[in-house]
Amino acid sequence: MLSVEMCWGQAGIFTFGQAALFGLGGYTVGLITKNSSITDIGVLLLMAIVIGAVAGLIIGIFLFSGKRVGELYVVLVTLAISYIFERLANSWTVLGSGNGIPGIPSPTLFGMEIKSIIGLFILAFTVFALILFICIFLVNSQFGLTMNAVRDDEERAEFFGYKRSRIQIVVFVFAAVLASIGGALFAVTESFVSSSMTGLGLSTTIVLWVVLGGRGTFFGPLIALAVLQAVNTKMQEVLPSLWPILVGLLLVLAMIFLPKGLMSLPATIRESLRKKSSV
Amino acid sequence: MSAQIIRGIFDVLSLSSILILLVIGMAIIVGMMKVFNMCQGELVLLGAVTGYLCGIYLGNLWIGILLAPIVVGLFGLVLERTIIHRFYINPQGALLATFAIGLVMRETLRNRMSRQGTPVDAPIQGSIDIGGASLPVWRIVIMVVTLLLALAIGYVLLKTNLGIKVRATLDNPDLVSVSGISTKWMYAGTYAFGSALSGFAGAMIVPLQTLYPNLGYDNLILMFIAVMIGGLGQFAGPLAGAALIAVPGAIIGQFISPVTGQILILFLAIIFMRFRPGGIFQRGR
Amino acid sequence: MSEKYLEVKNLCGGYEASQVLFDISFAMPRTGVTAIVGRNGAGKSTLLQTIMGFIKPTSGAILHDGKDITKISSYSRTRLGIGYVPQDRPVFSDLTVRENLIIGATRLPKNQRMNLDPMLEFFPKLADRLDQKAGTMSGGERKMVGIARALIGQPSLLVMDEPTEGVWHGVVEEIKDRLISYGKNNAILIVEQNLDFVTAISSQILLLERGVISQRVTTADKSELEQLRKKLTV
Amino acid sequence: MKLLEVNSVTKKFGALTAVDKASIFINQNEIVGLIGPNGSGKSTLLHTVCGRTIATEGQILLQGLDITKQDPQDRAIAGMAIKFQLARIYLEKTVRENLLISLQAKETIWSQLRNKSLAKFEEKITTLADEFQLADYLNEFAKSLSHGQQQWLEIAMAMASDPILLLLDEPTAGMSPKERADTAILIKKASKKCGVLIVEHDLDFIKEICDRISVLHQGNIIATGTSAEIEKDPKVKEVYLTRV
Amino acid sequence: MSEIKKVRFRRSAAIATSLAAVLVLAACTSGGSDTAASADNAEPVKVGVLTDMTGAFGIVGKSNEAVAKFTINEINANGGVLGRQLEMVLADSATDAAIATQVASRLVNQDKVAVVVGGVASFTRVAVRDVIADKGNTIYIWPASYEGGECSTNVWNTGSAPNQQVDPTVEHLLAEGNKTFFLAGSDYLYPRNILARVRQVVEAGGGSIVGEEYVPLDMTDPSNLVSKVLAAKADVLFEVVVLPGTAPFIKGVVDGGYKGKIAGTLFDEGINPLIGAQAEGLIGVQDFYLSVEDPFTKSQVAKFNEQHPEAAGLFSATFNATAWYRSFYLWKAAVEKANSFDTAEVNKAMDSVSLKDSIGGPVSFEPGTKHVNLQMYLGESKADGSNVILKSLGSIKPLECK
Repeated sequence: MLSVEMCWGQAGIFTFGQAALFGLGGYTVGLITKNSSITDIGVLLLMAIVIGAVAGLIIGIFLFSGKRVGELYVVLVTLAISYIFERLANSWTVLGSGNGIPGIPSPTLFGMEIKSIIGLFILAFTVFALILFICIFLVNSQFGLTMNAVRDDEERAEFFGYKRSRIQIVVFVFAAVLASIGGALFAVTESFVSSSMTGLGLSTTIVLWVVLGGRGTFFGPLIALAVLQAVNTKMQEVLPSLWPILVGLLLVLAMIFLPKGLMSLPATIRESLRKKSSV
Repeated sequence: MSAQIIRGIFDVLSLSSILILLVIGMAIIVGMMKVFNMCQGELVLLGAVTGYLCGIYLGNLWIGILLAPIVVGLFGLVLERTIIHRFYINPQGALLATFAIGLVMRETLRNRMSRQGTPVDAPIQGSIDIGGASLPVWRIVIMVVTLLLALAIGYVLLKTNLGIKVRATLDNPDLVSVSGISTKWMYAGTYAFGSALSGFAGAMIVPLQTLYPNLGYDNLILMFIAVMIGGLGQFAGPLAGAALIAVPGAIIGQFISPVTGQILILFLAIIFMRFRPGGIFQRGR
Repeated sequence: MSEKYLEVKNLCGGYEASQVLFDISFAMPRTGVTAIVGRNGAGKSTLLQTIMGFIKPTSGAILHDGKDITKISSYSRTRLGIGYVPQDRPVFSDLTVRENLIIGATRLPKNQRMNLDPMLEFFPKLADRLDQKAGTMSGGERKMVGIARALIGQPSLLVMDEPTEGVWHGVVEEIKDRLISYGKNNAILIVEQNLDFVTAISSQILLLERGVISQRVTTADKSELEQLRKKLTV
Repeated sequence: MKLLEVNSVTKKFGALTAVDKASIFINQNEIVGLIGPNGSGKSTLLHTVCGRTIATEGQILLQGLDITKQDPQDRAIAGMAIKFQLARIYLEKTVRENLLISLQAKETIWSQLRNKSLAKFEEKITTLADEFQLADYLNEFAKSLSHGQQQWLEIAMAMASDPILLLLDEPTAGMSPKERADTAILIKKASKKCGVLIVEHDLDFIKEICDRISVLHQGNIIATGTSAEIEKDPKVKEVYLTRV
Repeated sequence: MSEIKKVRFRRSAAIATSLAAVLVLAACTSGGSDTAASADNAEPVKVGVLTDMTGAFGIVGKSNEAVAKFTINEINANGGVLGRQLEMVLADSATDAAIATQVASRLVNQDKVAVVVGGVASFTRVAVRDVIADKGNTIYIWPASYEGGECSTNVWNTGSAPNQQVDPTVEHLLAEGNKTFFLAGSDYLYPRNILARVRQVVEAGGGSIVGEEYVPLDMTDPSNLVSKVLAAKADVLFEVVVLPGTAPFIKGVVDGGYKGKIAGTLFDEGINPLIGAQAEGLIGVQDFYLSVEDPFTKSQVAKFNEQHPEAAGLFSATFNATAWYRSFYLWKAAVEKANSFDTAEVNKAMDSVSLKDSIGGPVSFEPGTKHVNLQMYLGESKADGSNVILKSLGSIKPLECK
């Protein structure tokens, strides 16, 4: 999720393909643990990072080097990549032909096995916090400004001498690495990977969080995530079949009335109040 | 052996005409209006549902096929006036909003269905024997109808007053409004027309498949790629784009596994689009 | 100036936050040419766009033939007989000249619509280029097609934004003649920077400075005219 | 060697020839004006110089280096800076951030990640802000600036990179006389460090500050010379000077 | 510190603070009711029912839920298990592996259910079984006909194994004199495993495979595949093309003039009506058809239809209705045999429990296999989608986990 926010919110690269990279990280861990006895979380994450970076680099170079491409093209290509990856995960025997790779062993850290739920939670949370810290640092660094410059006006940035394609590729690779780490963490905490975590469903869900939370803000999507997940679980019990419809309606309404996401809600309300009082 | 070749050729024609039929509506909405309409698949679905319901309650899919464009067209009209028109200035917003609309439509149908899918019988059943190959009549009907429809719409757009108005509106909306034409309703009408065509496609195609919630969504990526390959801003391009992915797809499918074939086609399409972002009929700009 | 065919009353407006027009009032008769001159950024185009209904005024009113049209849509204004030639993109570039003219004739009754002859008499040069796409023509030619497009709808009030801008000398003369003759029976409101052109065709000239009408000149009055010329060419 | 040489550049859009064999040049510390009615090809010519479009024919040399087909970013690195017609600044960013965006453009990503150049630029930002009367607004969002200030900010951003050639597309559009006069001073000052090419509608302004003027009409350069020479030219008179 | 840095630092501080708040919130929602007691004898025992109420398999979920309710109500009406009533806890796995693990973990860790029955798709089983059976140390019953190979600890399979369906079908076809087979399936694990079994049995029985093709899961227009099938002119088409491709595929083949037999593992009253008139003559083996004449089965199905009109017509073998029904009773039998709800004890007892009466016929765990001996029936579809039982095959042993 942070990955999409980095890509889209901060650098204006609208991608529907993060799930494929998420899946890639997950499957990397799945394959390694299945075919070797490596369970050290450090090694696994490192591998996920490397694979994610390579994939991100290939896609990034393909998308962003040379002439600018339309954002719709980026959307479509990333969509197609998600689709292709899901297809591969479903058919390829090495990847479990749709059943995924089950029974990923608990990760170890310096030879110690992390088995309890609490332990896994702490692990996931530590990595997450670390990544979040890096993201916040990045966004607040000079490079963060550079990303924003490219997002807000790609062409203008080029005229200042920014190497637009290089910047976009770097951001995309970084986002790919994040997604890949996410996938790897998912794999070790849930101890399985499967094709449903690579598909369009996840990609669009992530985009949904970012939209609802407010693109360009960091903790907007985080709040949207927390709220939606909490509500999600409850709602799926109460109104199982109506819930997806409600999510859709919510999104439509959000697009119409809160184009900048939840984070803009207070500002929007203030604005409308001011308008009312001035009339 | 010759029967096999005839079947092969028939498959290529049939698959292309089906994709073209699906894409016609999208060619108008995405291709000409440049609205990145993610609920196009659901418009097809709505057409299929209309056809099916007419088949059940009126006992005749023909009526469904006639009614589907009307129902879906009206739906499109309402959709445009209530939601879509807000997003002409914001393509990403349009994409997400239409995606959400599609989600709502799909899930609503899923909610209403009592089975995993519903078969719909074609109004004309049976097959014709040509050179030893038995070819389903309904597929032949679709081929003919697709061809006629594409020609008819091409004619309307190029030769009639209405077509000129539509093209003028999409070219320069302000100028149209100072020619005494309401751009608001031209946009709405064009969107409705694109919807109607998708609805029609849905009703035509559903007898070849089953009616199920993902009917349209499963075709969406291919439809989009067809439009992108064809190029935005025109009507004929997307149709050519549809042919360009369906024909090799169908041919490849006869020699290698359809799974590999489909992935291959997607890859080729992505690479093609990278190097010709303007589509097949790219102009020198 | 007895008759007020178009009347603008205390018009204020602009874009979003920035106000461009300040309390603009003027009126023009059923026939003859009224010109608005002024420097870049004075608000001339904004004024025309407000009159055409593309920009909503914040206050004030626009009356056409005595009827308030401030709140009606652009296309309804055109149906009332107000034609418009914008400054940018005066034609449909994807359409042929013929198709451009057909669109222009939309407001006419059906039986008159397809008759392009009067316009071809008006602009004989267009006759042999009817099937050329307007987008492939030069700037001046496009302007001409744009004017023809507006005129074919036989507007009783023609609003034009810089009709001679970027148009070659010879064509300017041609346009001038056409406008003079059209202005005999109809009202024309133009925004123009070519002062000679303006003087030749208009009966009144309004000077717009920073969103305010700062001077009203009757072309008949030579001294006023000279004063205006000086003001503008400093 | 001339700073900028544009040698018979032609730009066609389909059947339309926007610029037809136009040639101009600029010397070091010279201000050259490019005028002509709308649609005469001024903007297109400027775009072939800055790299927004690539010339169909002809050659563009910057300090003898052929940049005809280079990307905008390479031209920027070669020392070119531009102010667009409608100020294209980052409205959602503060004035300070805007200036920083311009200043750090050529830094490597790695050094940007380490915030290495921040301190170095701080001083420069202050100087620039003083020069362009923006010192009081450094922490304001660019969108809250007045129209004229936004234009200045963009010129300041262009100057931030110490360019050898400054391209200005209608720098005074929509400015008050006072602002216009100030702008003239700013541009004159800037020209001490680099060559300047100005595309402008406002003839008075051009006459006031330019060393040399080229007049463009329907894609052709119909005259080049000092303002006095231009004013005498009969062709120029015909197409331009009768206009306001 | 420069001005910019200061502003930015303040902003990050704000972000960090609010992040902490979010996490606290998350912790609150995930922690919570860990204290649920399971000791008191009078309290009902919670039973986890995990199925896809939403998503692609939502319709199967409706059937599963109804069968689960029906069965649990029946058990409760007859005094429950070891004198305790059963309380059903429904969890929606939403046709999504990731969601499935979440809800499964909730069933085990929060609701502390004694057993989890469920899963529609194999990927769900694979995703949840570690959470439930391994980490959660809870009995997990997988009530579905599937591709085979599930032998994990605490996991029990009550659906039919590949050999129970495939072997008798193929043997019947070979006995009829059919020699050549064409295999077609969707491209994922289940069809691949089933067709591998078909190949094995065909080749062992002297037949030959003349073609094998797989299509993408969501393929809606199978024209290419249809042409290949027609070109191959095999005596038998054995197909495992899943929805939504099933109906267009079979229609295409039949309309294209295919003369041979069509067999598959997914043909029964749940699926065949989707195919339309072209369903006539489809061959398959299931553990239940609506036309099964066994009196217990007949009365139970009638009762089910009466109590659950919303799911009437959804009671079919391909929706795993029978497997769901016997799952609860087999577990009940094991608990009563062990006289305990303890996982290890029940696990031990499960190995050899049997039911004299179950829908579809008697059923028992084949010791050491974690799979059940099932009564199987060879059925053939009529044009309206209903099935005629050609032959009652008696009890067939599962060939799994050996």
